[in-house]
Amino acid sequence: MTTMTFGAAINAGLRKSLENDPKVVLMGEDIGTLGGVFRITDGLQKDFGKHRVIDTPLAESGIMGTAVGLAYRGYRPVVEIQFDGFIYPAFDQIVCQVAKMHYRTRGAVTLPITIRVPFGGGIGSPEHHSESPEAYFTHTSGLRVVSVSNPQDAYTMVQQAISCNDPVLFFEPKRRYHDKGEVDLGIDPASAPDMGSAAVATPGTDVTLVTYGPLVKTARDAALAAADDGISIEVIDLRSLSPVDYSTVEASVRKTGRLVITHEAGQSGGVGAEVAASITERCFHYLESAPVRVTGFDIPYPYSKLEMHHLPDLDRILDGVDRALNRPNSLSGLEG
Amino acid sequence: MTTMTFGAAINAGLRKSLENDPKVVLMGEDIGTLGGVFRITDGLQKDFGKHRVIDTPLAESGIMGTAVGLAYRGYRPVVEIQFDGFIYPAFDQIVCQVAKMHYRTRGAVTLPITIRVPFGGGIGSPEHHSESPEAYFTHTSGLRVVSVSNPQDAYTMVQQAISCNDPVLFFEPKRRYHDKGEVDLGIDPASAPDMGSAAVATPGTDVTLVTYGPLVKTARDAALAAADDGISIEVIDLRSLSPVDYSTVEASVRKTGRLVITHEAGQSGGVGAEVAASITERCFHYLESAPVRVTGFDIPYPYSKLEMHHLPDLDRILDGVDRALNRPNSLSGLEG
Amino acid sequence: MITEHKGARHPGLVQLITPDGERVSHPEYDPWVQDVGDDQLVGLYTDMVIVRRIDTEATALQRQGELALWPPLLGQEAAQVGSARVVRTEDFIFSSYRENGVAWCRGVELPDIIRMWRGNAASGWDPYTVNMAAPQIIIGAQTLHATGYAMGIQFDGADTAAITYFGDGATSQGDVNEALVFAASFQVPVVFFCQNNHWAISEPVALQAHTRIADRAPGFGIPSMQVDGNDVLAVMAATRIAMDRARRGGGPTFIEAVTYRMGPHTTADDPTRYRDPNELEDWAAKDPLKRVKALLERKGLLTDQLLDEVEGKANDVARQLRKACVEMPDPAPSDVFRHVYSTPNTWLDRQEEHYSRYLASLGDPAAANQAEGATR
Amino acid sequence: MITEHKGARHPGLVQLITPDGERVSHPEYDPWVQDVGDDQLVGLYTDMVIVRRIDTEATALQRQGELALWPPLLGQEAAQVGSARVVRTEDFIFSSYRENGVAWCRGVELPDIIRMWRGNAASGWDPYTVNMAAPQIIIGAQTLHATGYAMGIQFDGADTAAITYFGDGATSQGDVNEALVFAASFQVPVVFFCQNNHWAISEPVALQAHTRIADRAPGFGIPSMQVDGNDVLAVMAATRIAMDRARRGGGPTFIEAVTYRMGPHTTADDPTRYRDPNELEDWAAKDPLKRVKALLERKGLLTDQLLDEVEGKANDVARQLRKACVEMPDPAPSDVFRHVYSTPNTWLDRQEEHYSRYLASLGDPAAANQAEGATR
Ligand SMILES: Cc1ncc(C[n+]2csc(CCOP(=O)(O)OP(=O)(O)O)c2C)c(N)n1
Ligand SMILES: Cc1ncc(C[n+]2csc(CCOP(=O)(O)OP(=O)(O)O)c2C)c(N)n1
Ligand SMILES: [Mg+2]
Ligand SMILES: [Mg+2]
Repeated sequence: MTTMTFGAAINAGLRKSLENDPKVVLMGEDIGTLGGVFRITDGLQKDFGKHRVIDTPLAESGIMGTAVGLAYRGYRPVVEIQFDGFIYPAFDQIVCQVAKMHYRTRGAVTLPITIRVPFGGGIGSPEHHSESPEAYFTHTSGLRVVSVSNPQDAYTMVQQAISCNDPVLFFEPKRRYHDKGEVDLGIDPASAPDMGSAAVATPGTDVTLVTYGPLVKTARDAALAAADDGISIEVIDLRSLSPVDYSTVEASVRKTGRLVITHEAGQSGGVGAEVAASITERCFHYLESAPVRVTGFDIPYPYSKLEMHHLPDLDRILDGVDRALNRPNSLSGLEG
Repeated sequence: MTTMTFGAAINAGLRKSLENDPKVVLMGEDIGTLGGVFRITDGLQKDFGKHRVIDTPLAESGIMGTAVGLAYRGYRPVVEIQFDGFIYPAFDQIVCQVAKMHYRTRGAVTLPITIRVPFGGGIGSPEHHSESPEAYFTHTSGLRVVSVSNPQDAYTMVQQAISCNDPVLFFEPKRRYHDKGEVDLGIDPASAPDMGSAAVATPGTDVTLVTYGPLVKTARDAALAAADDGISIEVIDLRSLSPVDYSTVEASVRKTGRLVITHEAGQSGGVGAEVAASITERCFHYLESAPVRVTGFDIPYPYSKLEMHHLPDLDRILDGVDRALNRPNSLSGLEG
Repeated sequence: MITEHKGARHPGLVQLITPDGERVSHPEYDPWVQDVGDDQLVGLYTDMVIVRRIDTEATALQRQGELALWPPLLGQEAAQVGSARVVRTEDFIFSSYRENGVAWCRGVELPDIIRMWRGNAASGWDPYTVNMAAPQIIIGAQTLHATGYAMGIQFDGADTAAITYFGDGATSQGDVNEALVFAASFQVPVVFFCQNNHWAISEPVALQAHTRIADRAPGFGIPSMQVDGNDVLAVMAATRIAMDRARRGGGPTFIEAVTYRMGPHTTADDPTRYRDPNELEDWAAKDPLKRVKALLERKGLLTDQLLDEVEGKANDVARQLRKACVEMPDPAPSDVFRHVYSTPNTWLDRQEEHYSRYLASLGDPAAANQAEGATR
Repeated sequence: MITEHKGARHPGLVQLITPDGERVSHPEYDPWVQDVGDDQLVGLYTDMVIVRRIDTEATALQRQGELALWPPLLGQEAAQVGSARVVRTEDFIFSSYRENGVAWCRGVELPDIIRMWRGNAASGWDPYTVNMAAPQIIIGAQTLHATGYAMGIQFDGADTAAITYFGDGATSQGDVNEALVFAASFQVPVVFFCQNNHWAISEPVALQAHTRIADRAPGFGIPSMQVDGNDVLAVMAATRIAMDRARRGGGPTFIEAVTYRMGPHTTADDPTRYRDPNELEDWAAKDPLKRVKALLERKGLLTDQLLDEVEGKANDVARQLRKACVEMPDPAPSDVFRHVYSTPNTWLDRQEEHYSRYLASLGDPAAANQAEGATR
């Protein structure tokens, strides 16, 4: 076990992938000499060369489209989107090409492309630097979508994503890049839990709290705090957002009968809507209260002086937990 | 009352808007001389000139971005996206500019842009011509999203959308363009039911069937068929997908206790997920069974020889209704 | 007066065969086609006749309800055959939807040419068996794929090249311009082959480009050529020059092949709504097939025997095409779930299971079997 | 040898003041600045000093935690002041995030210049009060807005123009190229002003453009100029030529102002990781401020009094800026819900109501009041 930051763990995972497979190439803006604006690719161009770690022109559709071409030729491109808000110029290439090529060609062409996206808020940035666009991609068939919440998963899952033959959106919670954790660098990604599986991050019995990415830490803190009040929260880290590992979530909800989902993205049509709808479908008779969503508001991501109001925090999550438990909460007395 | 096709009704609505407001301009590919590939803008360039009905270069981001500029200058652009699958190159301009400009400028700049999208399947077209991308936009704050299901609404709501100061995604069910209906051309859009409101398309008491756009007709047919079996379906035409008029849906579900949602888009993260989650939140204690979703599969839209398997039809909808009513259905005996 | 850089000088359209079939010499382009002897000329002619025959047959099949749609290439035979015939087997092609003539030259099987147009698949062939990607419907997207593929060629140190086909309308798309940026920056072996057929559905080329399309690329640092796209030899020469430069590490080249879409955009289109019939007449006089036929005639090669032979071949192909079309088996319902992912997917597996139960509940025996069997 | 169209000839960089401050004559550009007398020269110098002072102060404020971020324009003062000073009040500007010098010339209030960088708003000013759009962070997007706005000018028959600022990196984006297509096709009154400051964060301009950036536009049929962007007079002349052409119905023009980003990309950047210090030194010798100062000196205008006066003005501006910054009131929590829509929205109203109840439940009295009052 090595103690390392989240960012360093991804760097180590990328390095492993570059070492293990000569077909792995990294592409993106400023990822070479600079090592990326978050330094996630620090040192990799120096060690692997300009053909393995490619500084590209400033054009996201261009990056994604050439990644498709490279994959057509047998490469495994790992694309870095500099910030979440800059993925949209590449949306057409992702939705119409990356997601559909395998279906289009009846399996003849695989596009093992990994798209790394530093996402989410909490770092005091201006517009377009704090978005949570994951639901656009979970609604896009042909893509797999994962999000990591801790250094160990970051290290392991980035390697699993790169070796997956399907395209993977890999969402990295940028505000956790400096968080430290224990990482087993010797782990074999092939024998580690699959990136498609959810994990019980904190076991509990009274209420199921589902989340992913940056809020896993917040949710676990909430569980700790709730324990003081005698409430036992089971925190589930989804890890995979498409497909969601419903068997793990179902098992928990059948036990607790209560479900809270929290994410930074806006509520309408977010991942929480899908989880709430699917779990209601699958566990209707086990549910003792309506699934509760504690999410960002349905607003453009706000300027930084207001972001703490937008982002679910420990207190808002616990308020949602109270709602699920029919305990006094901020909406007590409101009908519906 | 005049009998006219769906397409002719939109044409008439556009004509009215062009007549009433000199700032209204239509933009798109092939909308001028040709009158659009669906002939929705037929004759308008001839009558209003090349500065009011603009054939643009073949570049969707360019169309959307210049529409933003025109709106900045006080115009009301009405953009035609030729087919649903071609909206993605404009996604960045829609999500980052059209949706956010009002928020960005604290209300100083309004962008009254209407984006017309012929959407959905059922016309035997090749790839990219039959998509249902509405959920991408209902998950995007700052946009309003509507979908029309009949010629009268098409005529009225297109005018309401154009006069709305917020940007509106206007989804037109292309496979219904040739359907005929009665249209009151003398109606004043300002006094007609607001495009934000849902409509009870068929009243009923046993189960609420929520849909929009192309499937409203199918849902109403299903209600007719179910009536023969003594089942009373209340069909709700959402009309507005963002925001959803939940008061109308809630009132119905409180009465019926059962909810089925149907749309062509894939299930995961579709509009149905949001409606199911929100109605469960608001009506948990009224629900006698889990909300049921009858939707397209989570696949790229299939080639035309298979599209009838992908698209919900009358029988699949009735099977879903049976599920909601706990009557024998295709999933009977399956747990969960 | 302010002297400014207002546009590029250009040597003008390259032509090696006049509309009347006269072989005109061009010192710079001639060497690239000097190996094209009588046999090859006859071969090109044969290809062009067959390609036009495929087009006619497919159009008829569409009219008869056997194809859902068809994008005719009438008028563009020289541009497609001339270029495709000099692309080597190891090179890779990224085309749009109209390059059925290219597909023919590439050796794509007849049923595969029409598979997607019948609605039986989203694309027709396995790209790796013919080194030609699945046709692209999103305008311009494939130019980036070709550029990325060429980056791969460069990394591999291979002496092959990629070539991408797109239309005049496509030049307005951001993707095409980004492809030029990437290709120029990385100096990769890719050839941009633009068929300027004067129309993007109903929009004339003047709406897309304020100057010659061939002028675009030099502004990105990419050399370009403008050739008569109805002249099969000029197209061959230009394509060879470009492919040769690419293979030798000389970087990208842009070719504008000036041609004309003599038919509708697709079988769903009605060009009488927007096109001056005189314009069509002018271009009919420059028909690429007529032209090579006239050349053969001047050379004394256009015997009755040849005409019969070629017609016979074309008719055979048409017959095979029709047969392949009407006999093509329908896909199975469960195909709707195939190939979305290459790895198992729990969401989709569940939907497939539910759907096969649903079909079974309708009393479909095939589906009933499926519902009981494995789901993948 | 094949004669091909390999790239455009160009007259080279336009310069009216040498790095040593010598005024060199240029028969074609001189007339456009012949009205610039001593007073105006002093005015330009003053603007440039102030703009640099704003930049320094804002950088300091960021270091002190008063601003979240700041994008320095150090080195680009001539490009920004020279161009902005000849844009008329009725013209409209669409810029990126680095044009704080342009904003200053436009009369944007000091607090409004820093509002968004402090995190107090998503943008600083009401675009219509200064005819300058909200700064654009999405690279290149604003070039299309300017083009669309110019379409509107054309429809209105007005004799004004739009101008858009963007960087060298931005030229790689599809949007910028599509803007060139639209501007050329419709021949609208828009000026593309590219500040080639040699860097896009850590990427040198050579990665974005294989040839001169000024060569790009002619390929789209748009005339272009390349000017020394550190020469305030050359920039003025070129911008006047372009704006004048636009206003007179002559269509779009592209200007490449060759300059250099002497600071980091933003205060969050560390250029020592990627930039050769010698390069910075070379450019320091061509500093735009030094240059105009040297010109003033040669003209005998650079008196101690002037220096004091200008320094005094700049210090005043800096003081005001600092005061405006530290005293800027924080937004109210409920502002998070404002201006998403201009019409009432049931979803959002509900979220606002719930959130104010939530805040009230935490015991926040302001919020409690709000929870009881109206929601909008
Ligand atoms: C992104 C996108 N937008 C719009 C369309 C609809 N469309 C299909 S073909 C076409 C015209 C293409 O013209 P051009 O590039 O000249 O090719 P041609 O059809 O002439 O071969 C258009 C607008 C599309 N397929 N993709
Ligand atoms: C679409 C998009 N992609 C990436 C970024 C991140 N980014 C911000 S500034 C910048 C470099 C811009 O370079 P240039 O256009 O030369 O302008 P400069 O910063 O030099 O003024 C990048 C990559 C962005 N803001 N928008
Ligand atoms: Mg064309
Ligand atoms: Mg720059």
